[in-house]
Amino acid sequence: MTLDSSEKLGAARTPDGDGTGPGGAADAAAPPPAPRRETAAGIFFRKPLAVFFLAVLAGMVLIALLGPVFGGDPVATGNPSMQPPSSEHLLGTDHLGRDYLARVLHGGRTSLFVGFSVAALCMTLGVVIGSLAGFYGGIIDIVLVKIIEFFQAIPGLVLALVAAAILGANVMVIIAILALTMWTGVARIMRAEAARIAQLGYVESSRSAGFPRWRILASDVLPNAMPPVIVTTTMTVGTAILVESGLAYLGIGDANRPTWGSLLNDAQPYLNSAWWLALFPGLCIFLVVLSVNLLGDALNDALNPTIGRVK
Amino acid sequence: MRPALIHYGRLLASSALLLLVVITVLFLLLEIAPGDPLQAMLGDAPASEEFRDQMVATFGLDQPMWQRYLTYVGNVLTGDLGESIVSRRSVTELIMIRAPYTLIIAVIALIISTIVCLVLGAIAARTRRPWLDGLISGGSLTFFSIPNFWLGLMLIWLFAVVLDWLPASGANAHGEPGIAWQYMILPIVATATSQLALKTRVMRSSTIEALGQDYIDTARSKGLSSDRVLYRHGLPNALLPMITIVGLSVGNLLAGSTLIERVFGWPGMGLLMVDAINEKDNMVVLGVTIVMTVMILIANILTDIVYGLVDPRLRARFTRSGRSAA
Amino acid sequence: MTTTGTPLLQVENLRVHLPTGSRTEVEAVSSVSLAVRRGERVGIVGESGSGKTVTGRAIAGLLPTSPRVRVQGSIRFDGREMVGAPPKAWDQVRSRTVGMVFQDPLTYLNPVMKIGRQVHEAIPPGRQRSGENGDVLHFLSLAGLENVRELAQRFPHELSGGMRQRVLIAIAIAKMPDLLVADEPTTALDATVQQRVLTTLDETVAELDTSLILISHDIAVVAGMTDRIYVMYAGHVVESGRTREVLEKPEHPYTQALLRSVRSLTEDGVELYSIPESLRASWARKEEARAS
Amino acid sequence: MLLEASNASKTFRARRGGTSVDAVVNANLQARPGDFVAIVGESGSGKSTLARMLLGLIPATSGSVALDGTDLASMSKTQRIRYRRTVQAVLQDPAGSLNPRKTVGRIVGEVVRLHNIARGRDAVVDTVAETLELVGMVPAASFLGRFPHELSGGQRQRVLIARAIVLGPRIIVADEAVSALDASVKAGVLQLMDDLRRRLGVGYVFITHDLPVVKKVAEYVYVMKSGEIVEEGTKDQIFTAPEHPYTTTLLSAAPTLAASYGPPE
Repeated sequence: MTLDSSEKLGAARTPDGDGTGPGGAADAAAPPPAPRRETAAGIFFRKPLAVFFLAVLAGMVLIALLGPVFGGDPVATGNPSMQPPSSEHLLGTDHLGRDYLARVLHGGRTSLFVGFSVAALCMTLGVVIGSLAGFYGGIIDIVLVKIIEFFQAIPGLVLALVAAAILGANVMVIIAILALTMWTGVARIMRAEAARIAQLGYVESSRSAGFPRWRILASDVLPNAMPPVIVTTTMTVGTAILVESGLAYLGIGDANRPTWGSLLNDAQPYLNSAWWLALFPGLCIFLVVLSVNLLGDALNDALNPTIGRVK
Repeated sequence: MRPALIHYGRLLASSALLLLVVITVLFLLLEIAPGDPLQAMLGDAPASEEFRDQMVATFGLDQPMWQRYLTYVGNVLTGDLGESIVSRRSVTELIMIRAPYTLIIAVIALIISTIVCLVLGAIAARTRRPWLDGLISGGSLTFFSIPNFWLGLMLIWLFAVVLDWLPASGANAHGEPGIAWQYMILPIVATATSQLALKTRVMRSSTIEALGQDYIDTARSKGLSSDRVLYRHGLPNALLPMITIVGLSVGNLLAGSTLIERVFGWPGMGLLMVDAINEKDNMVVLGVTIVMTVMILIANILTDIVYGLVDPRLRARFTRSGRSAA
Repeated sequence: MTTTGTPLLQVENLRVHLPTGSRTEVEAVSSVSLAVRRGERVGIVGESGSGKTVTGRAIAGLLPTSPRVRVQGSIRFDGREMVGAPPKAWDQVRSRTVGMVFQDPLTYLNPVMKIGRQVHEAIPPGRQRSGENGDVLHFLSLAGLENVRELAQRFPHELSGGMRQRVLIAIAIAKMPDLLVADEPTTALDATVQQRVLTTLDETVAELDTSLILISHDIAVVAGMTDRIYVMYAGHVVESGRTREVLEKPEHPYTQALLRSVRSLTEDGVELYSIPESLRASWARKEEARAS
Repeated sequence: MLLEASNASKTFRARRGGTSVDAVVNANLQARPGDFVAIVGESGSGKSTLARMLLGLIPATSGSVALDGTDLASMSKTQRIRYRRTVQAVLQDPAGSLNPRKTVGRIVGEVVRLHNIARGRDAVVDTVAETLELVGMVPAASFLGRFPHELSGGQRQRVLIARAIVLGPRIIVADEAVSALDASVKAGVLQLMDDLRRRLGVGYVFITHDLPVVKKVAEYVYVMKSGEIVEEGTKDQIFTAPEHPYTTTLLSAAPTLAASYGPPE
């Protein structure tokens, strides 16, 4: 067993003193405030892996944003075709003689854009619907939960595929479809957290103090519900990039904006002769998704310190 | 037994409703889709008005939308998924031919990944050797992050191109019907790996969670060895959430089959769907989606039944309601 | 503690550090010495945070198994040193010598295992007979439960809180331990149920001639059940002695103050009394100095 | 001023086919400023549900909760705001009655702002500090910036009381407000509550399962069992001549220090 049970032992607390006393004795005599909690950031930045992959992710985003400016023209065809990586073309060239580094850089732009946009949409949708359902309860909860359950029970990925295939060809449409099929994860967690917090004393205290519901939701419920939501959202970035690349690999996507997935689609016929065409885009997807997931794990440890604290 | 009947009755009814909604969504998607199936079918070949009209009549494209919808729903419910606009064959028949290919990969991958994930997850959760937990957790996170179709491509490159040990594509030599075992290995490995990665992560955290519960202290207080505590108390409780995860993974498996079958040219439902998408053979796309939906819904129902049988808290609600003490 | 021969349990200078974060830790128990003779009933009282629960868990070998939990000092059963003993030795002690009754009857039973099996498991392998059922039913009835034959086939969620607490007692006594450690065994129960469970505990311990360590924040509960009492404050034992003597003539100022505040809550005509912070601080300093 | 529950009942509908639960059945109760009224009962007796009805947190299924004859259910918005200021809550702390992300200063201050007790940053801080000192958190300045986890249990309970009395309520509904505290801390908080009653004339509806405490502080007692008030009376009546058998059981079950030294028998 590797779990920390000191929490539940409950005895690792400081003496439960009372804050009174003659004159100014209260402060001096108050128990040393419970061993100051480590900050989430402190826990996070102490993990070398987390910091390393945060840097990798930041680097990838930066390159995707700036790279195309320096990386050359992804559609210029003047080079010899099917060249393996060399000093001139770091990632080689493709069957039309286009510089592959430029193409990979360009592809990353769209992949990352899709990943982050989908995650942002999922978070918005999930937080709104989940918090309304969990906090207000009653009929609102019943209806919204039915909606969440429906979106969960439908074969989301298959439908995303069909919908993208039928409506496809536009990044925005793909983002919308992916968000629609992936938001339930955040919503479910948000709902559970909001429902849990709604039962807590401080929400009842705020209610009996006369605060309006929306205010309690915004100031008491949401801030305390955010940690697991942030972790899930982070993971969603990775999943969205994976799914988008899968769609693009199947040829579903914006033909004008090649992504890592569509590069892999183009590369398959040349697996025999040009390994680099299939290797590098996939490696990029892998690195970004791995970074995002590791980040999510590290955030989870940092924000949710009861699990895995003692290893 | 009545509460159980009511429960499963509800479950069946809501599954049926869900299926109807999916069919409707699909149908509407087709209606608002840009592009015209007739045009796609005819391609760029010049066609006489007569021939066009004949096609329209054959496929009912001239009827109003609601009528086509009702006809389609009626047909689907009787097992008729329509006719492929490209090959002119019955969609049901096409799927019947392809489904076994998909199912064999899915079932084998499901079994392998489930068994291995239980072992790995439990080991990672309880080992006292940090490197072993690190290896398993790190490995599962790594494979969880690899796109499975890219993994497939890399497997082909390594085992078919570089090493030349296994065939790269297809289910049998020279496209003959039937399956030769060598052809199954890579698709199964690619499918099972990503499944395994996800499930191992869940198994690890659910074992850790179970081992952190208070009743583990009770078990320890009995003087049971740590192995017995794990096997008798930790794992049985950790396995409950795994039932849900395994059930949910069927959806992933089927959706993922489109990618894997495209990579390996594996002639299953997924590849049928991918080809149909490219050819705008919409009846086939709809048909495959509906069949996959039905399979996923069946998996959900089975999951629910298994869970109800295994978790005494649910079982008791169904069979011994009212017996619980005050 | 002036007794001839080796006591059943002898704890000397027990000190326990528990991790509170990935780098921080707290000294939950600073200095605890206590002894329990065969057949004796001993109480540990203290406020929350006094270290009484951690002490009880350390004695039952049930502290978290993390390597960052540090136990120093000495815990001896019949003279056998257990601090630093290998897990196997602890398994043996837990399977025969010491049983534990926990506070929260809801979470301390395995939700997916039948009651009968959970009790049966607690009977040491050597003593398990082929007709396992007989023993299980015996211990269940000993713990004051009725309809035990049917009860053994049930799952924990089908039982009330009081019944669950009795099942926990049955599990703890099924090994016929030399020592039973009961940590706030009735705190989570309603007063009417609490009284019945305490009576059961009392009768069971008498029947099996088992020693008892009863840990509670509620002095009234401990007073009615024990021969001797240890008063804990901030990780230290500040006073010990025969229960009646300690309660009637407390010597340590903390015990005096604690009893005064308890009496002020339960007895008429006594003004409500809360221990001033300044006093607490001075005791903490004094105990610190005495221990080091 | 009179806070009154008349035949107030609360039925919780069970989800999906289960039987519904009558949490409170025809409860009649009266509380006035300066009174110390206690509701005693064991878990599941419906005492907390009754408390929430008195606070207007959940509506009564039938019957009414009224302040000076005005039914809570039919109050206008302004009447409701006045009700909130008149009837305040102090809830049990361990359930997390303080938002872990807010400082003491903010927790009390936001109530001050909401009800316009003081305007302007400095005025709000002053009001908060005064109130903290009133509940014995001295010097107040040292507590303003602290988070709940940096306080002891007794201090947290005092912050809750400060948050309630800063509105100048006439009646405080306290649900198990001291149950989880150690004896000494419990005595301290009760002292404070009694002190506030004397100084400010606050009345209490004190909900608890802790009989000795009731005997110590209450003047009038309601005994609840399975949703019903089975007996009511002055403290002396209840403790010396209980009429309902359940009350007798409760009284005999409460362990007291004086009752016995050494093992029974």
